[in-house]
Amino acid sequence: AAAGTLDDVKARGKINCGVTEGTLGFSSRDSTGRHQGFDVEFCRALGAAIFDDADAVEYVELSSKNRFTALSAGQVDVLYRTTTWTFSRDVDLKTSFVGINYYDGQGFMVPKELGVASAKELEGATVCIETGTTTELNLADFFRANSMEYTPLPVGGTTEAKALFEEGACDVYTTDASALAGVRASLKDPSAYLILPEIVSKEPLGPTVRHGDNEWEDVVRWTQNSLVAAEELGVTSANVAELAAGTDNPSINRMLGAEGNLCEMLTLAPDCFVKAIAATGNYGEIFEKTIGESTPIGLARGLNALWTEGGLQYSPPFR
Amino acid sequence: MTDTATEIDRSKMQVSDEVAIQINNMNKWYGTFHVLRDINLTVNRGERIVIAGPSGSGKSTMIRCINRLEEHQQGDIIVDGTELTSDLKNIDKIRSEVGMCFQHFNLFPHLTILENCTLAPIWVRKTPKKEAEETAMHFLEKVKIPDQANKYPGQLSGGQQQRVAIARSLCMKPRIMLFDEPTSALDPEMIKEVLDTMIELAEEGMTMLCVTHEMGFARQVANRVIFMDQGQIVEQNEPEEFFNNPQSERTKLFLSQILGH
Amino acid sequence: MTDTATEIDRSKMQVSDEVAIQINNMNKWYGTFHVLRDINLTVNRGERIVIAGPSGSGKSTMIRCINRLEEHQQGDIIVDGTELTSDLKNIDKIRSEVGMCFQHFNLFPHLTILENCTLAPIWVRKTPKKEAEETAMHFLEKVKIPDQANKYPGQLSGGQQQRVAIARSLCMKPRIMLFDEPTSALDPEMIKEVLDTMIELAEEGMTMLCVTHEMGFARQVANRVIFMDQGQIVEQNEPEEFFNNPQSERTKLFLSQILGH
Amino acid sequence: MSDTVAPKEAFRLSMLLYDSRYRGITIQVFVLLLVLSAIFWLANNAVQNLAALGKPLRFDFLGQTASYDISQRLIEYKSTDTHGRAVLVGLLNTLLVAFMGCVAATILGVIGGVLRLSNNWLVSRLVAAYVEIFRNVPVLLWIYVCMFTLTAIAPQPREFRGDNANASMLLNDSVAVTNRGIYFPEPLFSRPLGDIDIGIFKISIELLVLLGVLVAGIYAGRWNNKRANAIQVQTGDRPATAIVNALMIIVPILAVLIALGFHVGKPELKGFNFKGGINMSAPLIGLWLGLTLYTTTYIIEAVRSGIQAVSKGQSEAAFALGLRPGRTMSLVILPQAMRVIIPQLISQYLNLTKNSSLAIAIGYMDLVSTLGGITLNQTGREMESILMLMAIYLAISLTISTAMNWYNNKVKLTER
Amino acid sequence: MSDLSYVRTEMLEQKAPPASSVGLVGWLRANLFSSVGNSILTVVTLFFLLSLLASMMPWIFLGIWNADSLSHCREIFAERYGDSTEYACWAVVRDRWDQIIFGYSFGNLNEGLYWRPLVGLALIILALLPILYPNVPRVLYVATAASLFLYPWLIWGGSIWGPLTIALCIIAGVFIYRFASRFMIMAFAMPVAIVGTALLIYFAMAPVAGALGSAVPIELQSVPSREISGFVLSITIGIVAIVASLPIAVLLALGRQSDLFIVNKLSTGFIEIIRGVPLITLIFVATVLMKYFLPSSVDLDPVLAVMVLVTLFTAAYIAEVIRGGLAALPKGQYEAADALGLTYWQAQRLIILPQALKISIPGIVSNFISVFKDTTLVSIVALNDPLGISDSIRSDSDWNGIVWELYGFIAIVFWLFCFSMSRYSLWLERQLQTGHR
Ligand SMILES: Nc1ncnc2c1ncn2[C@@H]1O[C@H](COP(=O)(O)OP(=O)(O)OP(=O)(O)O)[C@@H](O)[C@H]1O
Ligand SMILES: Nc1ncnc2c1ncn2[C@@H]1O[C@H](COP(=O)(O)OP(=O)(O)OP(=O)(O)O)[C@@H](O)[C@H]1O
Ligand SMILES: [Mg+2]
Ligand SMILES: [Mg+2]
Repeated sequence: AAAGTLDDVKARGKINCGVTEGTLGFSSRDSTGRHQGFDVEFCRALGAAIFDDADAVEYVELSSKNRFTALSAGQVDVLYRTTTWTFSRDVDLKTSFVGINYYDGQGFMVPKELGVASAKELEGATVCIETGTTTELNLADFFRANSMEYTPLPVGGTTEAKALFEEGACDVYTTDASALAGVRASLKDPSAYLILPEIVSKEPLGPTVRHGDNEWEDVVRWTQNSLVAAEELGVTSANVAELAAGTDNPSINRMLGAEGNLCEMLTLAPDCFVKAIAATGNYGEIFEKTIGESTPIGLARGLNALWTEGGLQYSPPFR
Repeated sequence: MTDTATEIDRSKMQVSDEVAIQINNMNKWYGTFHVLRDINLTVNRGERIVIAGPSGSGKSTMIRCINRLEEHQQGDIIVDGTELTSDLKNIDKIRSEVGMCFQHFNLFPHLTILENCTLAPIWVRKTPKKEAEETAMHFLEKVKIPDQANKYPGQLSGGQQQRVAIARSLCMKPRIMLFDEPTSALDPEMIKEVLDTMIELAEEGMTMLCVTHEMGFARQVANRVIFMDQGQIVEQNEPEEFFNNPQSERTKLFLSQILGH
Repeated sequence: MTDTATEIDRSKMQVSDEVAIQINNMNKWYGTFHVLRDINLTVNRGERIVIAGPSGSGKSTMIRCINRLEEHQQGDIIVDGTELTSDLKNIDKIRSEVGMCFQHFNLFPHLTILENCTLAPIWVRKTPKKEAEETAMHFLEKVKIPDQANKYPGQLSGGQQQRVAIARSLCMKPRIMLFDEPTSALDPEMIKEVLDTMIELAEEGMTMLCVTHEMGFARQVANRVIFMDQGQIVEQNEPEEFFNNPQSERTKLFLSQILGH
Repeated sequence: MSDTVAPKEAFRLSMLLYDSRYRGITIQVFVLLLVLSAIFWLANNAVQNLAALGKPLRFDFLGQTASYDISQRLIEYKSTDTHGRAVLVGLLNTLLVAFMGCVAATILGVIGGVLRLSNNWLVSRLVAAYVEIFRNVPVLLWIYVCMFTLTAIAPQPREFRGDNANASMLLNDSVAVTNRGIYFPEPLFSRPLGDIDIGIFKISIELLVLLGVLVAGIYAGRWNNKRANAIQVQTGDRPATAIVNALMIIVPILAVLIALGFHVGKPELKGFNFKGGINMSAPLIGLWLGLTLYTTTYIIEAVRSGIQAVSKGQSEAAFALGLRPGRTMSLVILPQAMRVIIPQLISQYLNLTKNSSLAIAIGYMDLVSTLGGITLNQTGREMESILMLMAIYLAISLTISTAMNWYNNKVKLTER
Repeated sequence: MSDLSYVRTEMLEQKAPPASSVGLVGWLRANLFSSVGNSILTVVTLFFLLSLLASMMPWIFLGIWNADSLSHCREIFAERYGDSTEYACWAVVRDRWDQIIFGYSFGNLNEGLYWRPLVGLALIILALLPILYPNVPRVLYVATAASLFLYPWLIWGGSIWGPLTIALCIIAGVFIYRFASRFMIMAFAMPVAIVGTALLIYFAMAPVAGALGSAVPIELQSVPSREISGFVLSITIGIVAIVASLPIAVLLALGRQSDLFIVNKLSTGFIEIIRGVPLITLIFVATVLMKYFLPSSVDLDPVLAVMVLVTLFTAAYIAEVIRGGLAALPKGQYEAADALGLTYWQAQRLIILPQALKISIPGIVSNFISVFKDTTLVSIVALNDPLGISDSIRSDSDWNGIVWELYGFIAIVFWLFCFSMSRYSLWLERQLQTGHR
């Protein structure tokens, strides 16, 4: 179903949302088996926007290997799966990236014991990587550019990679810096490991949909933008209901449907963004409750702070 | 060799003029091996024919051609007025007219005796089950083992199994019965009980073609003995003549072997 | 049961005074089952002994002890002056002096008849192959199947196989032959050909211990019949005496069963 | 022979159904149509779906740059090589682990099978327990367990470092067992002969020379055995051949090695890892062990059933003829048991080769991990990749099973 | 030579064997120390065994069952044993056994649904009884037929009328077949009946089931396929694969035995291709390619797709088992059926297959064992079989770092299933060998 995904979704009554099999903070199952995490919240926002029900989402766990096939084969409607936006993926794989919900970069983690302070000192090291990701390619590029030798140890998933790293089967663990922090937090003795300062790549992570379905693209894109815009405008899950009734700020009014009919242009209910924000909170709230500094993952906003605060998160205007 | 002591009533065993089986110039090859050569045979209704001959002479092949277990390549076989061609309807018709008993009984081991006997009537003749069972019991009584009806073939002796096989064929009410060495896989004690059954059948006027080396049986019930060798009918005659006064050298040799044995 | 018609020349069959096998107070248990009890037996060179007895009486076990296919636990077995202990050298020596034929022939199916016969001479006696083959052909002629030398055992009839088995043993030029029911797995027609071979062997003065129920054979060639029951030797005597005038109750009972049969 | 010809019957349409000569054809045509239309339907869907995605079936991705690295490899490869070459590396890795697995499982299986039949109660029970434990748990689990046992128990390279290191190398400092793999010394030649480049990969001439000498030595050994046989035929005594044979193989090889200036390059700890020497990576070892331990159980059963299929009478007859147990085994029991064992053995080789595809679970870069993993993922050509993957495995399987049929036929012929 | 004659006057009684050959001593001598080599072997083995046990036993038996997380476990170890040696932290099994066995579907996500897979399994066992044991009442065949529809209902949930309507459609299909076979031969009646049934299901099922459902609503909470996980997933895939593959396998086996050239080659080709490729590639086909081969409107469920491919895989293997069974039947059975005038399909159904299938049961059981073990491969494509679940347990911060305890528990459960089934198949084989025939 290349076109008409939105109709399919509405007919089905559920969104099929592709997530990772388990990346702490972004998407993992809690002890009762429910999905939770940063990416999951965005799926929930979509559910709320379309169906007024944040739980109208089926989570499809995908490995990095089968994610694009699952998407292009229509098994999922949207991929919120820490997927890096690259040229070839956007163009050659016939998928479309509709935004960036997390600005990331590839980093390295090593045991402190090794006495390594920079990635440039990793000549001859064994590196654990998850196969099927851009990290594999960045890694090859980085070491080639610095004419260093290394031994890749490709691993199927984070859990195994972590176990191997802990047992010392590899010297270095590399993945997106965000995940790195999560992994480090979950090691037996986090203080014994060091995340090296180099970020060797740009890893803009964002939702992916099938190429050529503009209506659906718009829904995903603007639902995500509404969360960022909400933070910019000070709309939170706590006050959204109140603000939706109407405020002095026309931007807020337009977005929350008090003025104009933006949601209807997306063929959704007039208060679609209100529902989304109410269900998950704005971008900042999502960040804080899933991966922020108060969580075990403990990520700082960094690049993902709002543009007004020196970060890169920026929503095009709702107008 | 068991000689049956039963006194039989030859007067009952009439041969009518009607033709039951007509074989004209039949030839058959296995690959390039010419196994049946120019067979001509007319069997009248009610006739009881014994076929003898050395091993490999084509006796089994001939009678297996009659109900199309083997296909002949040349010549005609006409059974009960129906020509045996590759037309499946004719084959089906002939097979339900002709019953056959094998050397190794070939009962179905996973079915009871009764089920063995009712299977074909129910599925081929579409007889209601109840009726089929009644018929089956009737024939099982005839072969004198009604009490075994609910046992499985593996629980019966060889002679009993062969009698069940005969009953099974009879349940299809065939007009012609073929026997391919029905007693040669049996222990001597059991041969008699099977032969008795066959004699009884003969008395009732069944048309029978029987490959056998039981010469006592041949003398007693056959009205013709056919001797085959190398795929051809070498000699045929009434039993008395055949045994006492064989014409061909081969027949003499064969008889000397088989009777001396 | 086949009675051999061959007239044999008893004068040739001499028994010397030399002792071939001496068994003293031999006892054997399988677990706690006392299978051989106090066996005492002296066999002179040239003697032909037939061992009879009901099934399970320990006949096979006894003769298998003689070439250490079974181990005895008490008592002595002395074969040709060599005592059978667990010393491997003695065992090897005795085994190459003693030939054995089994009920089920036990030919090696992956080897031709000739290879079956030359295997042991070549590998145990270190005979040159050519010589071994000549010997083998000689013994195959003796058992009257030289023309089968290049066939495989599976292509031979039971009787032929048993004769090959005898030839195979003879190729090792044993001074003593043991037979364990050599004819009991054979069809009646084949029994005679094997017994004939054994009689010929006996005529040549081979020391033989033979477990068999062929009483015709016993009468004809044995100079002693041993009757075993419950693991013990119950009676022994010359054949005529043994058959005509058995002493013990058990022997009488056994004979009545076996001869009446 | 009669020369009458049956009159030609006119053909009627109903004969298609009710004539045994034609009915077979009718049914076959019908079935063929059914199957073809099903295949056409599937293929048509695939073509349309792929066209809709703009991914028509093309194999040119194999020529694109792979840009990923593979550490365990038999031939030269770097990340700038093509996907095609990466696939070749993967294929060779598959064959490598399959070969190693088959050899190890056969050796262990034969030993295990013999021990299983041993009259030592403890040993035979232990082998039985091993068989029951290992074959009733999924092989994937064993592969994980082997991999993690290795990484958890073997020392890390850094533990070899320092004056009072926790771990030390084996065999006179030439073999290092670490949790990243095992490092063996590599053969080096101070007077090398160079390589032959045959396009896809290079073959070292030293290796060819050594191989040639080895083959020559084996042939010489065969000739020697023949001579011994001839002597045995004539005199009955067989001259001892083992030592001469061994010398005929070893001496020339030693001579060539000395001529080429052979020495070993020992692995040394440099930086993070051992350098130099031949490296067998941890995933390779883990996969190899897992597959071997699992497949061995089946081979043990094959050997056991093969030997037990030979009746007890056979060994008794051999004993009665004076053959010793060893000879009995080699001349009587084994030749017969082999006919039962070999077909089972080969089907286990097939299974092991197919199971080696589980490499993907622990990061051994075999065919599935390269072609069906990274290449598929980076290029997005799933249809092409997976079809190729299946075709290659099919070719391997068919080769092995053809060999098996050939063997079965050969054995059948000699039987009767 | 009357010195030869000898008569025993008194029979000897059984005597006890010498002490060295019976009892414990005798046993030890015979089984462990019968020769020098054997004694050495015994000692070496014993040493190996004891050292193996010595290294594993403390880890297993000093482990603890009561803790909330791995770090809690470690605290307890430190407190109890002082040193830094680690023992098993079995608490993870206690904490998460329900997820591993029942998956998320019947454990945490839907509280109190354990009974559904349990009843399903019991139903399957009940259904197998008449097939596996010859002597139980024939009435149980009804259970066999019913469980075919009830098991999926118990696992997937939803309205009972769905499966029941399918059952009705299939019964209708049988009647279509009966009717059609009056006019045409089996080879055509069969496809006609199948197409008819498919059409019935396609058109009639939704309205009929809907109507019945609204009239008499009997519903179970529905469980989406991708939430089915844990051993329930493995067992479900295994059972579906075996049950669904049987008819296909029978057709393939008959095809491969057939004289019809094209039919024979098609069946052979299919069987050889499937047997020639690893299962994992077929699972890739299911999760990656299958979608391409279907019209773009079909919404393919990955679990169902995997089941379809595993079924085809199993069918190829079982076809070979059944072919063995067919080949083992004496030719006389076919001839007797022919001579009685039975048609090809009647003969197959009434005479040949019942016997061939019976001989094949042990082979089918061992195939079931391998399929069941092979279901672990689905973890590679991110389905949550027990191994997949163990991964997500290990990625949870509580149990991060746990390896052996989970693998050990999963291995034991697999072992129990497979071992008991393989024993059963051995028993069955012996039963078939000695059974009266
Ligand atoms: N299917 C076959 N293919 C090839 N040759 C066959 C086949 N069946 C039988 N033959 C050959 O045809 C010849 C006749 O066989 P047939 O079984 O009719 O002989 P028979 O007279 O019944 O012998 P017997 O008394 O041994 O049963 C034999 O030489 C046999 O080898
Ligand atoms: N390996 C064994 N283990 C235990 N008991 C055995 C063994 N072999 C034989 N027996 C028992 O020893 C007894 C004697 O057996 P043996 O074979 O010597 O008898 P037999 O006189 O040769 O009988 P047959 O005439 O049946 O061959 C029998 O009761 C038998 O059950
Ligand atoms: Mg015949
Ligand atoms: Mg005996």
